[in-house]
Amino acid sequence: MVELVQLLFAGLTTGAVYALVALGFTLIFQASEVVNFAQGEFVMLGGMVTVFAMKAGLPLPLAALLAVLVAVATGLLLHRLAIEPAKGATVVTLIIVTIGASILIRGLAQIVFDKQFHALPAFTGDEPIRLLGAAILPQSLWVLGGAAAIVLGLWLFMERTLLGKAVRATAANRLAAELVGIDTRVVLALAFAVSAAIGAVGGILVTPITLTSYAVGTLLALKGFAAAMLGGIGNPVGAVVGGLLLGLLESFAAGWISSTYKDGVAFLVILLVLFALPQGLLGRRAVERV
Amino acid sequence: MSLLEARGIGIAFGGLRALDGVGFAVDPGEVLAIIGPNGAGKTTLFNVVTGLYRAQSGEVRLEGRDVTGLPPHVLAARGLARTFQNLQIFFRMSALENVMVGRHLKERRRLWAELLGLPSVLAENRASRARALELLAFVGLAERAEEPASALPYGALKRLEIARALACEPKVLMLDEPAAGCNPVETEEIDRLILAIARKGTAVVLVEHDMKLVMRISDRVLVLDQGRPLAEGTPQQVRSDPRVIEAYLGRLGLEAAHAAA
Amino acid sequence: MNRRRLIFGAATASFLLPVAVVAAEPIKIGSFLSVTGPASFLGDPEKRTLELYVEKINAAGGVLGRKIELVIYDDGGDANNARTFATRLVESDKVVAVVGGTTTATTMAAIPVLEDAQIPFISLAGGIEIVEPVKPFTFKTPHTDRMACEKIFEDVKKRGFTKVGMISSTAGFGASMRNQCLKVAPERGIQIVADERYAPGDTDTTPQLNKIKASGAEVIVNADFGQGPAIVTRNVRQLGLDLPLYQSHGVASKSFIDLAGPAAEGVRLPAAAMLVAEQLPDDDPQKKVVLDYKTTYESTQKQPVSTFGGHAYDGLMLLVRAIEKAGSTDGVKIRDALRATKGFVGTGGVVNMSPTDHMGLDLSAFRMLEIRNGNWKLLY
Amino acid sequence: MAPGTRTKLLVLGALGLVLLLVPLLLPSAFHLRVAALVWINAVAALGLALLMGLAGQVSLGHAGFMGIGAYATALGPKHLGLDPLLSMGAGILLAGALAFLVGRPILRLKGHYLAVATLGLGILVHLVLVSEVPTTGGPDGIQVPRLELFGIRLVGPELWYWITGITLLLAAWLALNLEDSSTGRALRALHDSEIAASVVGVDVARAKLVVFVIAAVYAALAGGLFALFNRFVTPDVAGFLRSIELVTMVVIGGMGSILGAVVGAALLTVLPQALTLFHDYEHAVLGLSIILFMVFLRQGIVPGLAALVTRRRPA
Repeated sequence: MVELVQLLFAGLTTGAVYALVALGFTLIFQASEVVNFAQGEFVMLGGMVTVFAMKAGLPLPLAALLAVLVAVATGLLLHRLAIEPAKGATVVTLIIVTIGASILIRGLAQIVFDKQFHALPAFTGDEPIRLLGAAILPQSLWVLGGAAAIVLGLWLFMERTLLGKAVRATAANRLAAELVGIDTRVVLALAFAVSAAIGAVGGILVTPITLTSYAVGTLLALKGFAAAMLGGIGNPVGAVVGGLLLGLLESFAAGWISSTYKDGVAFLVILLVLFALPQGLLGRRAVERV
Repeated sequence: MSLLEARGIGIAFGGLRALDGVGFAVDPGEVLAIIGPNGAGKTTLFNVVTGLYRAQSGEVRLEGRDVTGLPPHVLAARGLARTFQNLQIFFRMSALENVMVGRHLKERRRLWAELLGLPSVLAENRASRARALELLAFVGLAERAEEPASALPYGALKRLEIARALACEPKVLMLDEPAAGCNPVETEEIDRLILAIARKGTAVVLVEHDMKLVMRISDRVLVLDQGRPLAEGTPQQVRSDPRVIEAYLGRLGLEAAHAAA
Repeated sequence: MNRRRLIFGAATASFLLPVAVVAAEPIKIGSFLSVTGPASFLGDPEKRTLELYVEKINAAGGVLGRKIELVIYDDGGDANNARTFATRLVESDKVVAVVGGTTTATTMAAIPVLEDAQIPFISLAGGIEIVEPVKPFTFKTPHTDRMACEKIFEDVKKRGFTKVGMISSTAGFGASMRNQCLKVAPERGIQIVADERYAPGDTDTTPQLNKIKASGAEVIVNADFGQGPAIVTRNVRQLGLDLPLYQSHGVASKSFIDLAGPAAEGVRLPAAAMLVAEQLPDDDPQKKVVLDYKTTYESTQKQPVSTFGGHAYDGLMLLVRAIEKAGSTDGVKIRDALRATKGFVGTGGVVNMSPTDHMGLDLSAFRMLEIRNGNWKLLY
Repeated sequence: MAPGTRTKLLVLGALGLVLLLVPLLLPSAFHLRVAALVWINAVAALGLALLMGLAGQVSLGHAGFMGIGAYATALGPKHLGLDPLLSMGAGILLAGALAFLVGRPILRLKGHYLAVATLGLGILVHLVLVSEVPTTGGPDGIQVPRLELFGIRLVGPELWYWITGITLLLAAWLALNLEDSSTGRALRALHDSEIAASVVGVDVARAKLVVFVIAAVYAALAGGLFALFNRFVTPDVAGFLRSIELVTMVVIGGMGSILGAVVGAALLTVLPQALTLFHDYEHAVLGLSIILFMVFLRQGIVPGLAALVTRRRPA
């Protein structure tokens, strides 16, 4: 029982980060069908900028705000300077552009920051909380709570605001959205900005637990992508479910099956899920119209 | 025994019955038209018969053999070819290559020979090419053979699909709205093509909205309404069937009368 | 040769090329390092050290009256790149010797190229296979992973424990050390009761540690460098495991203590003397060398010193000494001089090489440290 | 467009010419090594170009097949005492068999789902290579014995330059032939419309499987060549980053263009060597270059330049 709770929280904490990255993927995918492989770099920027801003003397809240702004600016620049000029290119071409962007951002980060690992102090102390015998870090609760708040905020934005509805309309049918007067360019820019912000917040929340360095983005992009596909891309709920599930899979596979092959177990499950449900767990099943 | 026979086809999408107890039969050289208002289930029927959708009830027989639920490529091998209402063109290929793909089943595909580019493969390429050129000439696209399909106008693409389907040398050709979006000249062209195809002994099943075309070339007409068969018979019989007039032709017949006047 | 011809010759030479340059054509030393990628944690300080000390040596007049020209390539941690760069160093840059190879994999990939070209190569990686069996032109400066295992197990036994739970990264360093530890454990009377692993970049190891806890282990040994050990250390404390925790020489940099925070208290590890330079007794032969390097590095680079940079320092100094002793830049002569190294005091220990020992360090080069009050404490 | 016999000869002629010229212009062992790496990468990229460019199916795990080829070549002699060349053949068969076995279920997936499934496949292969240390040597890599043919040791960059170059030429020839065949047309057809291809009789599942197996075989061949040439392999050869690199080669060179795959492989292999000039900035410049190439030549280098030339000179 103790072990179960421990594994559960380990999986959920890791999974929450995957979920946030997957959510970032989903937003940009909805607006453009592009899988943005630079998504992990936003998480990296969130953590690294906060670390260096704090070193420069800023208090945590200000440093975090600055980090989110830097990530959003990076996201907007990525859209304006790389995605927008390649407008009309195939989806695969745009994906390669985002891969190039991720190499570029990482390349700049290693110069602007450094190549060391860095930590942030936990927001509310390091003393583990005992829950049913398991030891939970307070920061894990920050991560879970923060992720939940982001998901809720995003849901409210999508459902309750005009801009959010424009994003959803664009996702449903870009041409139709354009016909009713939605500037899909703005929607896409917005998607990049929001994705970047979500990634950065995730990076800030999780750095006290996981540490950060200029190179953490690649692996997160990979895992986040897998999580988004497991949940069914294009579905924000799917992204969250996929992310949490991937985290849990890794944790329980490490605890119960084999720590060496835990990533293998996770991907094996993803393969099996896709064989059974080719659109992911919650993806839209499209009937091909001819 | 008819060449192609569908009986009691029923299919539902999420509770919505798209087809219910529909059937038809067609013989070599015969032209069967399937008509009905939008949403009557015409294209769905095509998709079931050609293996794209799996029906929940009913059966399809080709030359007396049960072919229900067989995948499209197997049905193609048995002699069933079709075109699409919304074009399905290979846009990355030339017009000629589009038709050459239609020769797929007639080509002997031995991967090793193909990889090595053996003379037999080259000879086969030449043969497919020659046959495709003939077909393009038949549909009036000979001069545009080498153009990329993406450069052809809509009407030409409709005929390109017919040529591609004919390249399979089908026993039954199923045409889904071959004249949709075509101008009167193009429509007449397609009219001529269909009759020529039928004369060679191919059974033709077509879905069409252009009533003039239907009345002119069909041997028999099947009328669907809301997924159910409404009437079947010669163009004359259907035209004078009171149910059809009431449910369907009444409105259209009036329009036709206006157009004729 | 009569005097006139000599003058004529000199005049011609000075016409074609400035005399000074002819006389002091620089000595080219090559390097390939994992400056980026997963091992950048090691490669970065190595690069900084090489650049820093080549500059210092040149400012002091160079070697054999010639300046050193350093050619460094970043292999990104990829063995294939390392081999390509090794070829480039040999073929295009025509270096006389190579100091580099951050990881065992990059080193092993480059060895055949450098051996074929008879270019002396001093590796900065830990793997024992680099010098065992001995290859004619290949040397290394760091202690081997096996020595780290032996040192740790020695201490474990001293404390009266025998049951060890291993937790290691699947990446190069961790995997290599894990293998060595599994190998030497029986010889040292140690029983490995758990053998858990995690992937590089993993951010939570509590599932693995839970299994170790259940295995009845008396101590935990973690083999990895970079981010992993800090996470393992924090997780151990998070779970409240009161088992002694050993880290490896892979964490031998102050940043580990910063990253692991208070959880690092009481962690023990084998490491080179550098981390405890100030605590060394004054009669320790290494004290001066280690203090000098530490102050030089920290004052110029504005970051805490690590033993990894020290490996590069030792490699460069060994090479410079050998070139001076050989009085030549001929590969075979440098190699012979390297092999004859005796009593060289480096940051890693006192080096005594021989034709059968191309590393020249023994277990005494490792010190056992414990982290106390956020700092290293020299135990013995 | 299918290559006619003339285009075919043109492509092969151009490749052959480059093959002859490189050793004359850049004779050093370093340059020949880089060139040989280009040819090896090009073989793998070529297979992927058939899968992606011709059939429109993406694979983010293609390096996994390279890894199988490379490690079979390394492990056969070590553990089974097999001849390296024989082991390489076995590795190619193994990769083909694996592709055949997993191909059907995987290729039912479309687009990004296919991408993540192939990604998982590649990661599983990489994981085995990294983890099974007693067999594979783990992350520190493994030595590959020298290749001997009839008692002659095949060593030296020049020899390997020719072995890899001629292999590439053959691989390109086979690929060009395939493009211009019934199967090739079927693949290009299903790229545009699987439904239309199936109703003219193309067994879409089988056609995809065929090209997937071919692509796997090409990758394994490249991996085997790499192992023999390099005489040392690490699991990096099968890593996720290598897979991404292969895809980038295909896209940057121009999807669906045989020559494009070679140009893409050349660019991404040579660029890092050239970028050492920028020292600390090399990664930033590499990323920037990829973005610029894709923005300005969005169809890829070869088709993009071809379009520029034809626009200048209206036919």
